[in-house]
Amino acid sequence: MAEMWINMGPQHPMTHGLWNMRIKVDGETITDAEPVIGYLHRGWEKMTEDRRYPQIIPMSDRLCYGSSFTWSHVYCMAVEDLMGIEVPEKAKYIRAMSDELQRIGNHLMWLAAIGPDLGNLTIFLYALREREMFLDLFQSLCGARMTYNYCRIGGVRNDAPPNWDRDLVRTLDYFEKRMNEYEELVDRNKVFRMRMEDLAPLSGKDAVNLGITGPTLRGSGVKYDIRQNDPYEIYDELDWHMCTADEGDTYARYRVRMDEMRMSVQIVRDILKKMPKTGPIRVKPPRNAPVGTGMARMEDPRGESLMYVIGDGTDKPYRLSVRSPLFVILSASPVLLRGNKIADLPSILGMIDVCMGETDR
Amino acid sequence: MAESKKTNRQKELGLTGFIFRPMWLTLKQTLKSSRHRPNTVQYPWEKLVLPDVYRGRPGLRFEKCIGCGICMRMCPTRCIDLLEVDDIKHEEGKPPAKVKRPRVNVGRCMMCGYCAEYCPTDAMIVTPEYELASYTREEMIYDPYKLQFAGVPGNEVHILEVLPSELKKDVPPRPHVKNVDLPVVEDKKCIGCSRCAKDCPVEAVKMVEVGVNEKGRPIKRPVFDKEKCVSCETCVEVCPKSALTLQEVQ
Amino acid sequence: MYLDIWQLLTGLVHWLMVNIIGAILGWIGFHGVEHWLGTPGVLNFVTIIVVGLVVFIVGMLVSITLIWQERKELGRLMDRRGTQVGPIGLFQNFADALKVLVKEHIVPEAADSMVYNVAPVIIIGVSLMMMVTIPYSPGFYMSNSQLSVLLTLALFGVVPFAVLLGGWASNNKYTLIGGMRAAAQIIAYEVPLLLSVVGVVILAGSLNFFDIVAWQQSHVWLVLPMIIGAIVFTISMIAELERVPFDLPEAEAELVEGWGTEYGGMRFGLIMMSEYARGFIGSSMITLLFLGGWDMPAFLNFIPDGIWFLAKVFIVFGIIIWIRGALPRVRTDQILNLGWRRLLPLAVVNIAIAIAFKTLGWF
Amino acid sequence: MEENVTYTVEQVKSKISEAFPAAVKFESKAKPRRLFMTADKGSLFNLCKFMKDQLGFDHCSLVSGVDRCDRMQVVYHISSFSNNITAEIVVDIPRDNPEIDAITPLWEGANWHERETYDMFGIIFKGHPKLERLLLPADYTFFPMRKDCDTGRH
Repeated sequence: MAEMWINMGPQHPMTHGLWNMRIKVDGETITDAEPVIGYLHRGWEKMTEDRRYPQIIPMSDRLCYGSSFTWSHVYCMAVEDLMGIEVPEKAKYIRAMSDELQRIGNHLMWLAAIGPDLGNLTIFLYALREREMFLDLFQSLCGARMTYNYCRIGGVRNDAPPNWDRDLVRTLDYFEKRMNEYEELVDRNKVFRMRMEDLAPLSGKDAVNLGITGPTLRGSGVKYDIRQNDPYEIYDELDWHMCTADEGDTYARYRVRMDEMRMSVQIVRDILKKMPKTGPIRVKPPRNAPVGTGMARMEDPRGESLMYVIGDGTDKPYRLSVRSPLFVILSASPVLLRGNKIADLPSILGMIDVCMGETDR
Repeated sequence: MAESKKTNRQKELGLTGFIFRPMWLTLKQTLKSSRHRPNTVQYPWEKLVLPDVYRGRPGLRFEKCIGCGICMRMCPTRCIDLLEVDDIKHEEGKPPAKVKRPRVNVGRCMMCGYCAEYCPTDAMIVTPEYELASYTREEMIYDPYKLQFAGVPGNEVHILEVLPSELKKDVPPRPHVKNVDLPVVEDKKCIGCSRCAKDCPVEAVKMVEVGVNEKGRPIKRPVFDKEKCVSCETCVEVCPKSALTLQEVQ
Repeated sequence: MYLDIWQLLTGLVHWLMVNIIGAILGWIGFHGVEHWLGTPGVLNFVTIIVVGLVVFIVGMLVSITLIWQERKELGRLMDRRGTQVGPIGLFQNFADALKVLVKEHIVPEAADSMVYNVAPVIIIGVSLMMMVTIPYSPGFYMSNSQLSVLLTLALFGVVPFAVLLGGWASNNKYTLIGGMRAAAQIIAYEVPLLLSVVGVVILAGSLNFFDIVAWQQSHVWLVLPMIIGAIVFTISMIAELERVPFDLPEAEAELVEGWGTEYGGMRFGLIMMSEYARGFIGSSMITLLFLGGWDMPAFLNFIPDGIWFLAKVFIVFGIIIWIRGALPRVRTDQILNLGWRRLLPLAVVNIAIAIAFKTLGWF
Repeated sequence: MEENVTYTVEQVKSKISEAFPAAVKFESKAKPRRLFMTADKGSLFNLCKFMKDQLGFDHCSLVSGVDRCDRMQVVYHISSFSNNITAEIVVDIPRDNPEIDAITPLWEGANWHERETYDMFGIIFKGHPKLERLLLPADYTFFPMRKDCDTGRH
């Protein structure tokens, strides 16, 4: 068969979101690939130039449906950096806790998505079933299930509801049992292992040069986690360690994410222990930001997210620039794809957890 | 190195891990979900139990609202506008007074809850109503009467915050830190038209004579009552000469 | 205990033709026609058509029930409810059929329209033709050919050819890759499928389903001596049926709907229907060859043979569904590796075991 | 990059000012693990090369453009995995001729960021392997993130 270009997308079961992966195939083997994005471009950065600082928080929630809290969190941190606000101690703990819950939720969404990618719907429903519990937790915390609008400049929206600790501990206990089930279903499954092992290997050096961050980078054996290397809230005081894997193949990326879910459970338990019971949770931010710049970076579930704010003395930002982790990882996807089979395309791209909302912005 | 890793992985898999572990797991799940009810919720017939804080469409308590327009200005999607409507309560025989109340385009609303959060009188609340589909777009525009919702105390959203300077002083957080954002008048631009005093929803603006001009007419300047002001920006918007700005006054 | 459908229907047809239609025609004035209607040639012809209709209807009903079973069982596997239209979801298939019936027939402009139209006809026709060879009980069957096993397997081999035709004629890159995958897969799996049957044939000494079942009734279910063959046959049969984990030709994650991407409306409905018809045939082949067909313990003799056979078919199909729920899809190169490197040697080993049993005279 | 050599912010500052005494100016802002500097247009590529090869800055986080109405700015956020420092380099470029050297040859991860900046601001990165429209359709003639872009008209 001669070589031909195939459009995987923009409307295709493989694409999580609206984008197009053009691949050149020789028979079943991918010889070249080219991602085409921009179908979901909403002009987010231009839109923020016409909104007040608090009004951008719900918008930054909508950067990604899967990890909305972390996006509003990084936005708030950037603006706090610009305004020079210190966040109350309790709010820091609540933010870190929500971050970790969001990380679990997002990784569960990813776990759900790789099931149909690899051809098994069961894991999809199992993972979404447990994600529901975390959505319920967020719902009792802030009243919304997906776009939380919970983080505020200078703190968080409200305190945790009564019985929060009890519900959370119960959910985590149950979830840890369920984690074992996923590992039975995926790790102990010969076919899953056949599909994932030794697939699309990426060395640590290449990964660093390509700008890949997050679990994909840690799957290649690079020990870099912004929570540890550039700690932002109270992560330097918590009892946790970084999860890495050395092999750099798809299965290693899978393992890193699964380990991160367990680690997030441990972090949340630690936070519950150390969190102050009372105290302010929110500082009133100034209405007008000073002239200057603010920058914040944090460990999104998918990688390093960074926001850069320029204030010009009014209550609207002069310029807000976003670094989305997937924007960079997608630019590196041809390197991952070359030489693999068509059938591996969904699993490789599923393993980097594609979300187009934050990529196109 | 890589070889030893691979054998480790094989060992992990073990003999039982061929395909029987996942099959055993799914069999267990089948038995479980056949004996109990499955996990799914039969949506139109069964519904999830929602907490009081659930953010559905915004609701309005008509009597509490003062028509300040903070909700309109804080709305990120600009789906709220103020509408002059008849007051609900009026004495018999008299025509009802005209009051300003918010109207919400629920089709554009993104349920962020800012209107309830920033409302100085807790007149706007979040409601647990989320089934908002309708056949026309006009039905999605909720006028102030349709927007009314009695609500329970849990539907109110309170801001509990402290000032940055009070962070280390162990001051208890309190709702709506007032007296911080106040309108500041620029003396040269002000023409003393007293529009701000007329339009202020909480009557926090008083016009004070500060002297007379060369024609002998009194020069009036607005003075803002710190206690009453809710920092709603109405005066800033109506000022014909843009003499007012909202600034932090410490 | 079984119902002899041929005897019953021959009598019924004779009574209808001679006593009812013949009498009516005679009363109208066509004298002598009832004699012609009573001749064995005409009676046999009509009886064959009637029996075929009955077998076809029963087969389609079973296939529809298999769709329902798959939906319900997969639902429970995944902790959800499955279909819910009508009482315990039984009407879902009819609703679906109604939906696809009212859809428009769309032929892609660039498609080779003749081949495009013929390919589903071949698939559906062949799938239904396979029902001819399958006996439900000693009395409920359509044909009793001496080579019925071989005939069924040969018909199985026709389908991927039509899949390749359809995939090529749709003039779509996804369908083309899907068709090619179907061709590669069938070459890899047809061989172990046939070889694993050889063991059964050696032991039972016949290529006729009735003889094989009769042998199992008198000796032992073939799944016990031929356990390797049974496993190889089941795996190959799943690959033949193009079901998860071997549903590469229609891998929906990467190839949209695989070779059937361009088929819509009732064509899609019938293709799906014929897939389940083949699922029924495959499960019944496993039942007949390895699980003793309608053989049953003596104390359960009051259950009719046909019911017993269908119960086994449903259990076998349930296991296939269960595998679908637990496993993901295998990659193209891995599926070929599995077929050529694992299953083929195992099938040969199975033949050697069968020969050993036969020469040692254990059976 | 040598292994196990880490620098503090002060050391990085002194090294850079040694190598680029005139071109690089440091800002007075001081935050832990942050480095703020401005560079001029010509020396940017050499500065980046120096930072990558000598100081272990091996990750380009973000390249973003800013339209300051009288001039354009390109802001680079470059972070180091070994030093845990994030450097912010601001480069001014003239508005009527927005050209700058691409850093994609150094860090592959800056590829799409530079394309996006070109897409939104019209800043031309010399030496970029494929400088085309990324998010917007290829036939657009305007650059939407510039402050003088009339968004209502388009």
